[in-house]
Amino acid sequence: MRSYSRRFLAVAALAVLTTATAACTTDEPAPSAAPAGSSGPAESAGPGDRGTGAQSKFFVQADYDAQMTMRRAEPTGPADKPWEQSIDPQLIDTAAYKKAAPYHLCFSNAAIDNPWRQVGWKTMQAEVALHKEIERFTALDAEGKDDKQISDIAELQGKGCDVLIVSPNTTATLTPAVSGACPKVPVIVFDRGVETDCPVTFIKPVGGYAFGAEAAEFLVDKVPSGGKILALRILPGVDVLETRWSAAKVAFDSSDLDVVGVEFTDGDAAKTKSIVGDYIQRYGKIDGVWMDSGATAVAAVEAFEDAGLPVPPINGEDQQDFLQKWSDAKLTAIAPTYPTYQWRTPVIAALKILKGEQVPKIWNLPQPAITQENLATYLKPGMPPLHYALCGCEDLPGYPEKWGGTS
Amino acid sequence: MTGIGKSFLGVRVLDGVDLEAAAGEVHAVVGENGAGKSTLMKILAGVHAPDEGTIEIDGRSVAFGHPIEAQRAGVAIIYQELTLLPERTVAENVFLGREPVRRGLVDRAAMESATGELLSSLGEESFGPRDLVRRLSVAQQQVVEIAKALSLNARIVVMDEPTAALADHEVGLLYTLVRRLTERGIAVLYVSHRLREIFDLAHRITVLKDGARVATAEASSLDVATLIRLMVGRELDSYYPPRAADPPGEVMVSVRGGGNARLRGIDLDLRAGEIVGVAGLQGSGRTELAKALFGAEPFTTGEMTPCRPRSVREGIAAGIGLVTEDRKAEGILPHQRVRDNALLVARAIRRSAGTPAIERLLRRVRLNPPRPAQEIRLLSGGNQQKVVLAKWMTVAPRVLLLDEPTRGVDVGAKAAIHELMRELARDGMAVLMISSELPELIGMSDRIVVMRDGGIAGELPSGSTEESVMRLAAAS
Amino acid sequence: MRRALPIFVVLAGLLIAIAVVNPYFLEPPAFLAFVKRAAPLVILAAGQYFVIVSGEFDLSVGSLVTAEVVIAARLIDGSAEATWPVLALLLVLGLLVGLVNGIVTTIFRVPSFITTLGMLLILSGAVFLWTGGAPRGALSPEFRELGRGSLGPVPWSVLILVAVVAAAVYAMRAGFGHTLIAAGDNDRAAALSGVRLARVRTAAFMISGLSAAVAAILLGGFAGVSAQAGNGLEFQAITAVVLGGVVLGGGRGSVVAAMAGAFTLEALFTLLNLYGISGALEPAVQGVIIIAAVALGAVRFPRRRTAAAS
Amino acid sequence: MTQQLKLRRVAAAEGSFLRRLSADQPARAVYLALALLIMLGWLLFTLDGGRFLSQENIVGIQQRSAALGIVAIGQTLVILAGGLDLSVAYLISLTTLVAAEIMAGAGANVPAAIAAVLAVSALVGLVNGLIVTRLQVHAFIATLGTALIIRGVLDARYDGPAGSVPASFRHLGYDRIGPLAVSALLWAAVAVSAWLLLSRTRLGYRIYAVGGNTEVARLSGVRTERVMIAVHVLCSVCAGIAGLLLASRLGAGTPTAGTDGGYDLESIAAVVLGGTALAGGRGGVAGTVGGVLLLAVLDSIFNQMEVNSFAKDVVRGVVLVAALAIYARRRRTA
Repeated sequence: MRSYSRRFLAVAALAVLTTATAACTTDEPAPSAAPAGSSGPAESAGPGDRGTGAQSKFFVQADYDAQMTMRRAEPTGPADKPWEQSIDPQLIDTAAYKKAAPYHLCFSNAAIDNPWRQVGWKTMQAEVALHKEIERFTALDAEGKDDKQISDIAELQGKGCDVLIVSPNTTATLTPAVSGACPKVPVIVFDRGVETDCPVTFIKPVGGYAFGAEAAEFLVDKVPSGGKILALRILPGVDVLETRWSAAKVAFDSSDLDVVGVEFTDGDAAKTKSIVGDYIQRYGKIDGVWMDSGATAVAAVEAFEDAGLPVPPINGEDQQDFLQKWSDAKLTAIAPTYPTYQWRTPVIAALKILKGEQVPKIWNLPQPAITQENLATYLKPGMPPLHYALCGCEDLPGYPEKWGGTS
Repeated sequence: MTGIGKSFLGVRVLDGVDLEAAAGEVHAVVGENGAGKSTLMKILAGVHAPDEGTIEIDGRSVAFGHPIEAQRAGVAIIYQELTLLPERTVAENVFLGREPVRRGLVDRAAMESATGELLSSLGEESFGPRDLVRRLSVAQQQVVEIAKALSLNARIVVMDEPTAALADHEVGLLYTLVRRLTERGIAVLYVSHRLREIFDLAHRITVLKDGARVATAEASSLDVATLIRLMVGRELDSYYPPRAADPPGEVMVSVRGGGNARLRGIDLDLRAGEIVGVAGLQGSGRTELAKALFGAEPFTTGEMTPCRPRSVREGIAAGIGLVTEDRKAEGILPHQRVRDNALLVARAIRRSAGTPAIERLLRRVRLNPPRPAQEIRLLSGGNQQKVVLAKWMTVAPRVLLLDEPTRGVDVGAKAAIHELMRELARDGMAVLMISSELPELIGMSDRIVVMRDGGIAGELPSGSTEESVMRLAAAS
Repeated sequence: MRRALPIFVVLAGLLIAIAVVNPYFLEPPAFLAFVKRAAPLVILAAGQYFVIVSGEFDLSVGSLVTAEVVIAARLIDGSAEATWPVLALLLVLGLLVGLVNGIVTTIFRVPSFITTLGMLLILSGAVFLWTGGAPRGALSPEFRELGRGSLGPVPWSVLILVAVVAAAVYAMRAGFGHTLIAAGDNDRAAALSGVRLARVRTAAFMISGLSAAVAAILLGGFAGVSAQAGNGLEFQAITAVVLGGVVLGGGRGSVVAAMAGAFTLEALFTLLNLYGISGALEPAVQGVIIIAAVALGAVRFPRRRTAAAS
Repeated sequence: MTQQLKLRRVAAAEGSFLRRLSADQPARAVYLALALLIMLGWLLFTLDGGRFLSQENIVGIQQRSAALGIVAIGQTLVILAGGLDLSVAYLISLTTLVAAEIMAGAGANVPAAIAAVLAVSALVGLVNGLIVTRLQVHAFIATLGTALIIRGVLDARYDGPAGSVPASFRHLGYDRIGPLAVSALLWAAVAVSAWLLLSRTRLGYRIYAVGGNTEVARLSGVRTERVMIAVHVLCSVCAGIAGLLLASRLGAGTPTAGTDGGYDLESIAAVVLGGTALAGGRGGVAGTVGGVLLLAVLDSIFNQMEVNSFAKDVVRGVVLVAALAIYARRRRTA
């Protein structure tokens, strides 16, 4: 037995040596170029760190300012198709990528593990189905794992894709993988960004600061001065959510509202309801609720209902259950959005690139808010509770059944 | 060992015990269960640390914090229960904790050849150092256990009931072995309940009672009766209770041509009021017979009246109860109270017995003291066995199968169990008793069924000699 | 009972600590709100207790809770008439999942840790496969009433909890409970005494499944449809049971103590929240307390090797 | 009877190398299943117009399985000794951060970072081991507790990806030598070391003994507590190595690297899939390697077929339970 194992070890060592001399190659991406459009982190948190605590280290003043401008800007493009619109586009030439149909599109998806991504993913598939010139569409789901997405992107490069669409799971960690893919295939990034400008285009709505500011400004406007505000966040440390809160913090700090608490809900409806219940008990009355995402907004509303209190001004998101509640209970509310129609845009962008048409280097999509005035146009009866109204999917084949609704 | 004292959970188990053993001597340690024999041996082996007292080897004082330290000081111990790993090979078990290494790696070859030598020195040829222990019989495993103790080259070998799992003819082999050890100048400390072995082997005998030493004497200066009096503290007038005068009654269970994977052609009748003894070597099918009658490992062929149970529950429904051989693994629920242990069968078949009934029952099985709220693991082996008997009496079986009912049970409890068996038979129960202890079989049984190779080799009337039983059991 | 005592002392201590910070806490409305909030976890802990005391694990309860809520929403779809039949269906489904867990564990001899881990994966996958990735439909107000509403001043969930406590205590006092503990303490001895191991253990899994269904009804009622209603509940339930002094591996511990463990865990969360140790350090404090509680239990009751000297 | 025994002994001697390698039968079963799955994969890829044996796919399988593989080796050691480690996922997150922050983008800091990761993980393992042995807390609860404590530290200290890994260290995660990924070679090195440990060292023998029966091991003179502490330290160190590998892949440390990967339960699943008994004392690393590869090939097929993640979970659950049911059956009939 010992001679056996010795021989085995010798053979193994030999094998390693021969392969070592064969070829040393790396699949590691080339060093990335300079990070795209962001300056250093903010120096200080601004005046008055009251109940809101210190400013997030994710807060970047220049980005904040840019988004505040974009919020008010008029987008270019067809008004009835916001997913084709863009704000302040810096068009770039794509003739180098021009290619004859049919096309093979590839997509590395971060995950489909929440309703927002589900709605978006269905919308993207329906968009792909619209275009005859797309012969193949290969999509890999990284299941929320950075490491798997890195492997997925590498694997897709071996599948003969004409365009690679990436929705990164994490900005920083996917950057090397994306920059590695850039030289081999035109890359489109959407939703979260990467720290390189090598992709042909980066598609995103205006952004988190706009979302957070929209809701906070609404509360500043509606809640009487000195009113008690409860801020509910899902969890710390997620860049897109941190920007929402940091913009809201700026708004609250410069107002005379009293932020009595900032709590994390884990996106859990039961926990949200309990937290709101605790605050009602402790303060007797809460005058406004700010939320960094709409997933648990209905639970927060119900906490007031169950306590027998009127629901104060509150923000949610464009989720069906919140819009329904808003309409039924006649809330004073606003729903900033992070539109799911952005999932249509990468496919459209991919075709433009392959046809040699110009696309914006950074494709800023408009990010409308649902207000009392336009609530009726966005509330679509028959859609499931966690559907997102700004899917831009109403004109797509298979609506509403494919999105779980009934006509 | 001088002035050894030890308490568990506030209970004084050993109190100022002295013990000495000379080179080349077999020194027997006897006493009832709970007398502290095993604890004393475990202190010597480094399993427990003594609360007080000293241990000296060759005049040097030692203190063991862990079994490995005792091993290094030359103390080896063969435990009452097998301490082998079934998933590992014989060699790996023998050298467990002391594997030979060469250049940092375990030297398998050295280990296996040393084990092979040990086995052949023990005259063992039926298996080798590379066989998995899981595939060996109990007797073969006992040999591995002994090989393991020998491999230590110990100067003191402790044997804690080494024959508990051995059949009588295998005990003979052990005797040879013990004598070989003493010839090499090794001191043997021999713990056993079997008084015959003690008189066969021991040069000196130390008697423990209730954690204290009662006496140490030359074996030749003692006889059985004196020894029992020292252990129990009273004279046991007769070793076995008298047989019933009445002839056996109706047939309670009858098997014709019963067989399964381990048994063949079993013809057997059990009658009300009789105690049937079952003799046979280890592996002859004694335990399998009991389990088949009970339905735990059912007969697959043959007739059985009133019915052939296919499961434990059918066996219980047919009025059959089984007290298993391995009390710890198959008999008790260690962390449950005495009361819940006693009620287990009744509850399992949804027959409830009230509290007064349980207390009466515990008194009837002579549980002493009858404390139903105590966790059973805190009781002595004898008292545990009495609770197991009570467990079956709650459902009043017609037939009670007892597999080694007095193994690991002290002399006093043993007598109590024997009395109880007689009493049950007198009340009309059919009792079947498996035992490796021939005097017990002969003393208790109305007739003795001898098993061999999964079949019944023959039947002997009461009053047969040990020789006639052995002849039937060992004939080939 | 002497095993169970420490957890009640800890629970009382925590409740007093909460009351010191928030004097209203011990007044009926606030205390009932606390009990109402704790009810789902307490019910899950009770179900998990049956499985653990029989010597097994049930890791599938968290995803079963999620699955039940999602299924309820899709089947009820806001309709009042569908509510009661679907409620019945949910209970049956809980029992059924327990039955499968039990059969795979007892008949096919797969370790329950793995059986229920597989069930966790299967349930969470299958239910979203069925609904197309995200919950659809809606719960009816009638369904929500059980988790949200109350009978006079007493929430329905508190009443349901009381019923569950009573049923659990009864089951453990009855012959079933004793045979279950016997199976956990020494399964061979139990089998040879006529205990049908496969049957009692499967029953324990079914009770756990049923308790998950009840917890799902309360959670869904309390907070509405969510794709993550049951996230992490399996570990919380096991933690609660162990906190109550129940020994992993089976055979020891009481169901009342297990439920007290769940209350303790919930009181701990509330206290940490009140003292502002929310978010970041909460898990760390929780971890330390769990280890400490179990360690203290182990020290108080030494392992079996020091017992029964012969 | 004797004749049979002798025959078996001869057979055992001849098959001894394989027997040592696999330690028992389920390992063979998992490789058989792996071979069948590879054939199935090849067939499905071909029907789907892809190439199963393409460079990308083979390297992809290695890259996807290396980190899990390394953790699973550590988990094997703990499970063989009769324990369990639920803290590996959070520990991996922690070690990616420790690595990336100490490296801070500079190649010169790599040795210090590696040393720090190994020290941190060994410390966590030591704490796990001490809680299990000294405080006598069941490994399930002990490691769940330390997992929560590490999570608290992560939540309190980190808001997202931090630190940066220098280009030189990224070779570990991205380079390949011909068709072999460096990460897979690292995994192989860990696996071979663990195999040597288990089959050729005293500690290895004692791991099996403690997992087989702690009391027997103790009575035989094994210091069981030291063995238990050693396996926990080794398991945590494996998690630390996996953390280094992930840091190299991700280019930074992230507080979610371990939990997103589900390394705690998935590593346990891979170990039992490889035929190691959850109760300890039986099995080995060869089976675990097979189990991890099985999961990776399954993933690769899922990718090619674009199976959605919910269906994947269902299939994984069924495979896991079915495999264990088959092992249990084989063991009973054997």
